[in-house]
Amino acid sequence: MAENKSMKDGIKRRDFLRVLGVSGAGATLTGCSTEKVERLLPYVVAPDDITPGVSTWYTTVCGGCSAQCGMWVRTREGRAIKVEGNPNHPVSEGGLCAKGHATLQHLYHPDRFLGPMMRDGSEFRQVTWEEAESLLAARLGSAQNPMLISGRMGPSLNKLVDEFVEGIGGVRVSYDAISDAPLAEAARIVYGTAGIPQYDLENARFLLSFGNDFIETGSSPVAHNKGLARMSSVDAAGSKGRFVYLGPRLSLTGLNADKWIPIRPGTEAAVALAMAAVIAGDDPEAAGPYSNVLQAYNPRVAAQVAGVTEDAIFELAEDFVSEAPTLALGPGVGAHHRGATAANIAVMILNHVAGNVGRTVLYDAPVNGAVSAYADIEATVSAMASGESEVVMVHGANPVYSIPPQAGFAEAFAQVPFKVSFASALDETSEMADLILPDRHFLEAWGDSSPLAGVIAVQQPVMQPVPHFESKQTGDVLLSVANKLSGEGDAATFYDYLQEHHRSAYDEADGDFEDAWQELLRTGMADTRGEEARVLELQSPEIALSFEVPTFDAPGDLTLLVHPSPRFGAGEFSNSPWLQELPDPVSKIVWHSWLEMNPHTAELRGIRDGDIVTVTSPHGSLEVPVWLYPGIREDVVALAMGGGHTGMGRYADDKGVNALGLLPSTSEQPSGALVTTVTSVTVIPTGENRRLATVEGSSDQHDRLIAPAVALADLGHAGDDEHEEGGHEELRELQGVGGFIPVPADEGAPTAFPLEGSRHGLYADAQEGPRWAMAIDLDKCTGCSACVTACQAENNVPWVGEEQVLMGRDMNWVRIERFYEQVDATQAGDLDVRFLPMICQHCGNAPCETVCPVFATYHTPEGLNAQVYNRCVGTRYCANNCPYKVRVFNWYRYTDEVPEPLNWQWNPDVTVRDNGVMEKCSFCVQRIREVQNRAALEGGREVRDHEVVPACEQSCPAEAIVFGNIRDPNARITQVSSSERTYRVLEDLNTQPAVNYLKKVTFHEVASVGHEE
Amino acid sequence: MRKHWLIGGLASLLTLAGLAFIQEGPQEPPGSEDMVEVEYPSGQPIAFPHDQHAGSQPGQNNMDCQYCHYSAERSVDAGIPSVSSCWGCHQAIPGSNNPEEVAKIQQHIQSGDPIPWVRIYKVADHVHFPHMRHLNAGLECQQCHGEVQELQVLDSRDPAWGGDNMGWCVECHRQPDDTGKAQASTDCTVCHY
Amino acid sequence: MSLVPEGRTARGAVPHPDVHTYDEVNRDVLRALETPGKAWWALLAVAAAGVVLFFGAWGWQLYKGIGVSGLNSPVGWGVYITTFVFWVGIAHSGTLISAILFLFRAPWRQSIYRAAEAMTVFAVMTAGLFPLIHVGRLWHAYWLIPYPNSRFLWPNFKSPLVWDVFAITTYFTVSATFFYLGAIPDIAAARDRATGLRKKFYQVISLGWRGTDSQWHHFGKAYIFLAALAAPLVLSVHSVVSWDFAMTIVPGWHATIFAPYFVAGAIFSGVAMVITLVVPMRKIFGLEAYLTTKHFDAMAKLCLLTSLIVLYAYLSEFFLAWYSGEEIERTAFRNRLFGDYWWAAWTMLTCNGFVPIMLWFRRIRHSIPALFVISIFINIGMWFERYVIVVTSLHHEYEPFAWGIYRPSLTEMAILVGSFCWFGFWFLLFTRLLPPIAIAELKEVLPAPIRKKTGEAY
Amino acid sequence: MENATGLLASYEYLDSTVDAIKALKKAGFETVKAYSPYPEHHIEDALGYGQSPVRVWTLVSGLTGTATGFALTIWTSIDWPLVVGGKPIVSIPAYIIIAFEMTILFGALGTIIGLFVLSRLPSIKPTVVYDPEFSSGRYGVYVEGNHQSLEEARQIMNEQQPIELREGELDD
Repeated sequence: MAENKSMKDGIKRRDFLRVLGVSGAGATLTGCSTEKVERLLPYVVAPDDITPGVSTWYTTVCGGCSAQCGMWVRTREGRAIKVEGNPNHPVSEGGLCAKGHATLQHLYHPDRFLGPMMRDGSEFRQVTWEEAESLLAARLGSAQNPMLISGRMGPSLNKLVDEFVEGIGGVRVSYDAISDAPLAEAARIVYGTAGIPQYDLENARFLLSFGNDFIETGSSPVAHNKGLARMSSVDAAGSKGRFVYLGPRLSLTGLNADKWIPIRPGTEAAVALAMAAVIAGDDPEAAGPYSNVLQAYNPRVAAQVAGVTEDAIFELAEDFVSEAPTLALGPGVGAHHRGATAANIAVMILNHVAGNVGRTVLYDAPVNGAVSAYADIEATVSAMASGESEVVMVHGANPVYSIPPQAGFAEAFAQVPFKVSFASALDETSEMADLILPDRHFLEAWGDSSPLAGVIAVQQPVMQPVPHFESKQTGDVLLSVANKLSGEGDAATFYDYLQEHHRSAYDEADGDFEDAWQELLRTGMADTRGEEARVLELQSPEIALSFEVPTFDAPGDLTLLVHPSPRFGAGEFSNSPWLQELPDPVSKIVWHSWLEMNPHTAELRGIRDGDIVTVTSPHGSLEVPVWLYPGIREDVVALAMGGGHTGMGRYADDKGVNALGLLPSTSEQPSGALVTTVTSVTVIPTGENRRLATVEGSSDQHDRLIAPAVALADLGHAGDDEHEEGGHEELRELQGVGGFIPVPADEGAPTAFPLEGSRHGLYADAQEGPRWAMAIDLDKCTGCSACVTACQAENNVPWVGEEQVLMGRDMNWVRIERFYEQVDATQAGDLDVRFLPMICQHCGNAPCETVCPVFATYHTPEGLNAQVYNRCVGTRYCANNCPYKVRVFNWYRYTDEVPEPLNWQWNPDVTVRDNGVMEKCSFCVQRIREVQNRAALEGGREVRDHEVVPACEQSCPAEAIVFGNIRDPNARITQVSSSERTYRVLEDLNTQPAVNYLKKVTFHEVASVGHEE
Repeated sequence: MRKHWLIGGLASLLTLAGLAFIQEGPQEPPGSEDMVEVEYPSGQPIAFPHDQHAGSQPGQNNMDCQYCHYSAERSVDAGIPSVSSCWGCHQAIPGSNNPEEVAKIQQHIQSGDPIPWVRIYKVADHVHFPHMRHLNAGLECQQCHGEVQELQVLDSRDPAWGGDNMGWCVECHRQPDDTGKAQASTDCTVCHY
Repeated sequence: MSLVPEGRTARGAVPHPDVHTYDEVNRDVLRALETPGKAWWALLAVAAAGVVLFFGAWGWQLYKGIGVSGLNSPVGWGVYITTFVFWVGIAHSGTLISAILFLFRAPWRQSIYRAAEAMTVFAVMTAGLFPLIHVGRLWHAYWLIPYPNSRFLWPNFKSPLVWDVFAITTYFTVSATFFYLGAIPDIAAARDRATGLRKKFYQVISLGWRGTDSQWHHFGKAYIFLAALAAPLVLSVHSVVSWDFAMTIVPGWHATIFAPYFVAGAIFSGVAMVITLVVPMRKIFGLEAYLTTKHFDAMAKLCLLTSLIVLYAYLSEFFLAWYSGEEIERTAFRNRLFGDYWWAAWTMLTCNGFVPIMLWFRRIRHSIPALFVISIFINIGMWFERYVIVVTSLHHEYEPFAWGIYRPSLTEMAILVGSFCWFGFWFLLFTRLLPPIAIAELKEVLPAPIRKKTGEAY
Repeated sequence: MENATGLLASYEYLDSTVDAIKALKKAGFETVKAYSPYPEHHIEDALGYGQSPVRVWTLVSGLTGTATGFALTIWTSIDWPLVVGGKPIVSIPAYIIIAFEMTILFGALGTIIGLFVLSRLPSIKPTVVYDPEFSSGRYGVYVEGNHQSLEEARQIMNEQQPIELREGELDD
């Protein structure tokens, strides 16, 4: 990586190249520029920290969600072109999710506001910041109880906003579309602590999730994803943590479980308490003040309530003690029903009696997640409707969209005389505003974050504001407005305010603040957490608790689950074409919404895949196509949030449906969170059918050696393959060509046929060169799809839109395949779903190479399967002959569709492909070259192991991907590839791929792949 | 009589076979649409004399190329001098030959607009040319760009420059080094990715 | 010495008993070149319209991108390649009839081979366009041709596509030459009858042929050698085309049987196409005396034979898929019969395997309307055979998660229809400009006029 | 008509033609030319033709094609060696196909060139010593000689009752 820059008054020094001629950024394959003369525009004053053509990296904090992962941002000529996880950051440890990558598109989004806007009739009129601020000041000066509705923000801004609201004598309402309030409330009731407990998934050996989708939503998806992967992967001792999922529907998290207990919605409390009761046995004090609660629960009752067998619960309870350390997670943001807090309390009691508090459940550094109460918003609605608040300001939230229409927020908001929005881009709320003061994107602005108590991270601007948009950081706006109100002299900048905030908190004993500040900017965060793990005491609840199964609004024979989307959250990410075209990790559908329904249920009602149905709840009705999903209970249907935008922009509007339309405006008691699993629905076919825009061909492996697994019991028994899929001989490099072949177990193995090619041509010179190879551990891969978007961002992979995907033309270089082996929604049992990231296998015997008539694809001496775009004629012969189907074709000049300034994100090191050429994964050859160039400049040293990191490996939160030079015996890739679980997809074809997969490890026996019957 | 015909015929056959090996002239690379086609020196916003700056003749300043093209040794891009670096010297030096041109620099410094230089040397957009690797390998700028220091006006039609022709690059990469191997890789992905 | 020449058949065996003198041959055949009837003009108009459609659609595709087709991943080849192979196949019977039957001295060849050769030439002209139509970047397609260039780059001679380039161009050159050479004496005949501008035209293209002994002498030899070269070429070309598929690892493509299988199929479809073309030609130009049931009977038998070979190929493919025990192979062929494209497979089997069985019956072989209908069935069937091979094999390949569906687009259909018009256009011009039946060769099998009724028997 | 050097007779019957030619040959006429509407080998026999040299053209050009095919494929592979599918840089089996096609192509073109060269084609310009009927039904015999020998020829030709007999001069 290039050096991390730090800067004092960074903004001035981050000048940038107005036109990118110098770097040839956004280079196109056949430079079809319309102007005859190409201009080179140099800097007027050259910034001393930017070298044209050399990347500069900055640390900052991801503003995507409440997890606040640390980021490294790669900039070229002053443009941010790629975001990556900060390896030093305690939360993300280098990983980043798909949403995180997509924040880049919001930075350059053409739907951002060009500048401050004032309502002029039905239109908006752009005004100067001076006008806008004066206007706001004026209105605030006279307004009766102004209100500020705000989403999540960093500590400094938070403090400033509080002071500001206090200054104008207004009220502040904080609102998070997705909130962990029930969990926080439960923690407060049970332990009297504030904030969300931290979970140590990594060290748990037995993990229980009561409908908690922790790797996709919730307080910290990336960290939890990493934790789960580490926990569930086989360690040196050959042991592996076990993960059981209890819930009506398998979310992405659920799909990664080893066992699924499909309990009825809302019965988590019963099961958890029954387990606790079993564990507590006849010890009356085990559950302290809650012991009496446990009396009322036993597996028999729970089993009846939850619709599972009594034994299943007993077994769980026993394992939960025997397989310590264990960890149970209560219902998360995806499963908020009317008893969510109670359920979380029940799970806390379970953890407590199992002695997990202080071991896997930590309250030392609570997570500062999103915990606002929906109840507050309900209050504001009435306030607005009554017209008593004359000015309402909205920051970092889109309540008009993300609140059930039932709440009547939009109507009430319309009543407000003067509505102010700080949104940087159009959304349903700002659409209604009278004044828009576009905030900066977090990559252009100063800020800070505290993901965990005791951890401080600074969000620094990595570039000048995108010149298309006259945005201004809300902090600065508030300061100058406050200034106008008080009539004092010049306002301080928010940067000063921020720094002051940290200086005041800083203990000079630890050295000079300036140095500390520089260090903070360089590393991106400061960690002052204590070491000791506290064991807390249960407190007796100050309110009456009911653990009964919550009620669901009738009528309707199917319970409706409305859950945040792994791609869009509650809809704040919907306007990103990357995410729209990212196949949903569960359904593999893009661009539109779908209703998940169990195949049996569908069969009974004569519903087929893609049938459009009318879903009707007591609160609303909408039409949506059905997707048949074996991973959902027969009495449940599910809809994801994030669809059906009406005023968010070109990529979000009219894509799918807004599930909130079916929900009542009800808040859970006592936490006050919005309940999403709350109503039953009727589902009636409209008779119409549509093809689902899915990238899934078949979810069945058809007995092919694609994603095999090995039973844990069979590990270490190399040789006897009886319980095992495929062979797992020791790996040996295929001489010269970069493929890998097993040492022959019998005659006729590939080694019996050494490749001629290895003795010819460039290979003859390159025998000593590197051989690039990759290993992907399917036991770690959770299918989260972060790599897909990372790759798209790094390699200028275009998006093609719903129509093209329907034609089977999606362009992603990484295809996360999802195969069902064993999914049974009718009873508790083993769960076996295989995820497999399929990329170009860079075969040693690549079938695609031979057939290309013009050598546009061939094998490089470094073992890459090269694709030379400018040589490609477009016969598509290579794609036909690729058994892995990883080659994608530019059917049109898709990149022409990319509007300014979204194309500013393009990676100048990667050619933008033209109409009519083939493309595919290149192992990020541009990164290989970058590192090799650097090594050459540094005295021609060797390239170090782990110095070349492809975008997918860098991004992978699960650390499933390893890349390197297999020639180097000490390289990680060589170590990993020599695992007994290593195999190559479809290796019978003797394509000898350079990508080695490591088999998934299951607890149950797995049938072996039968190539002959 | 017949023999005579026979010989004639064979000759024609051989010419037929020979036809296949007629050398084809260097052809325009893709992207050559944006090669510059303007008459000099009026094409450039400022009549910048390279010889005056870099030339070694008496009265010329014999400056090092990389004084202005500052990133050539550490970056893929050679770098175009910022207006301020021009001004750094020209504040003091009004320019003996044509001060009115030098005066333009001041205007740009004041207005803050970059100087819209016209690009002369351009390789196709799908070619990645790392300047630093070539300088590092001991190449002189002149080997590709010609005797710039002797030219008042640069011209992509300079015989030394062949950046619009892949064969020109390959010729050099192919040259055997002392071990007899090609001195630079001719693997496609060295430049094309 | 016996003066009965070999190659001269006894009167009885001559397939056209109602033709007697040399003069009437000239008269009847050359009549076709005179004022055309309404039918001909009507057909030409249709064809011309189709040609416009053809290039219109192609232009549209060039403007928008290959995306206007229905192609996708995994189905990278569709109607275009299907039609390419179809036309290459059509091209085969022509040279087969003229070259191989010539070498074997088949008596029924003379009246047909001119039309058949013309068909060959135009079919190759049509087929040759499709690789160009289907590439993503037509403007770079010339990179497949080996020519010294400033990049020092050459095509990949290991790629079957490059073999194709060589095979198709060679085939076109040779068959066109062969066609023209055989026509020269007849053009001379036309010249000697024509007047005015037409005479000028024929004068030039007849190259001043006079039918002198030395010309006939060398002509005969050259013709035999060309035939001898063309015969293996015919067999090689479609083998090479079949290797486009057989050389890959795609289940359903990767089969050793492909070369003979394709060649047989090519002859099958080619002969059927000859029937389809000759029947109306015979009517329009009143050549019934020259194209008799004997000719049709012979062609029908050839169809029958090749159809049996093709059917055998189908069955052996299915059998081997089952017998191999290779699950992926089996799935591919199960999918062929019962998968998404079952209708294509069954059309193929019906038209190519079952319908021709009727040709066992002499009555059907001798009923020209019946043959015409059957030949059309065969043409359809053979197009679908290629569609089945190309599309069904690709859409369900090794990687189940990447399975997909392909739906041809309107553009592709327009180009498919247009290609028939493009072909028809040239064929119609041919029937008006060149003697549609080989005059000179026909005379070879007519009894020579003899004055002496006594003495040596001729 | 004093210094005419050629006689052209057109016959209706094959045997008359053949007999006329034989007689003329017997009478020692050097240049006897025959016209026929189709390749009539009786006439060739009568004129005593041997093997046509076209075959040499075919052979030589065919072999040239083979050589060219192999040379092109092998040399270009070595000129810039790129490994595809782990196959040898020079994969002879694949190149055989190219060589084969080149053989046929060159062979065919060589044959045609040979034919044109040998039978003096094309020669567009018309000549008096030709009868359009030759391309239809009649045979022709043309003989050259000096004044009195032509008288002899005239007799011999008349014996076979020509449809027409006229003097003329072949221009080549």
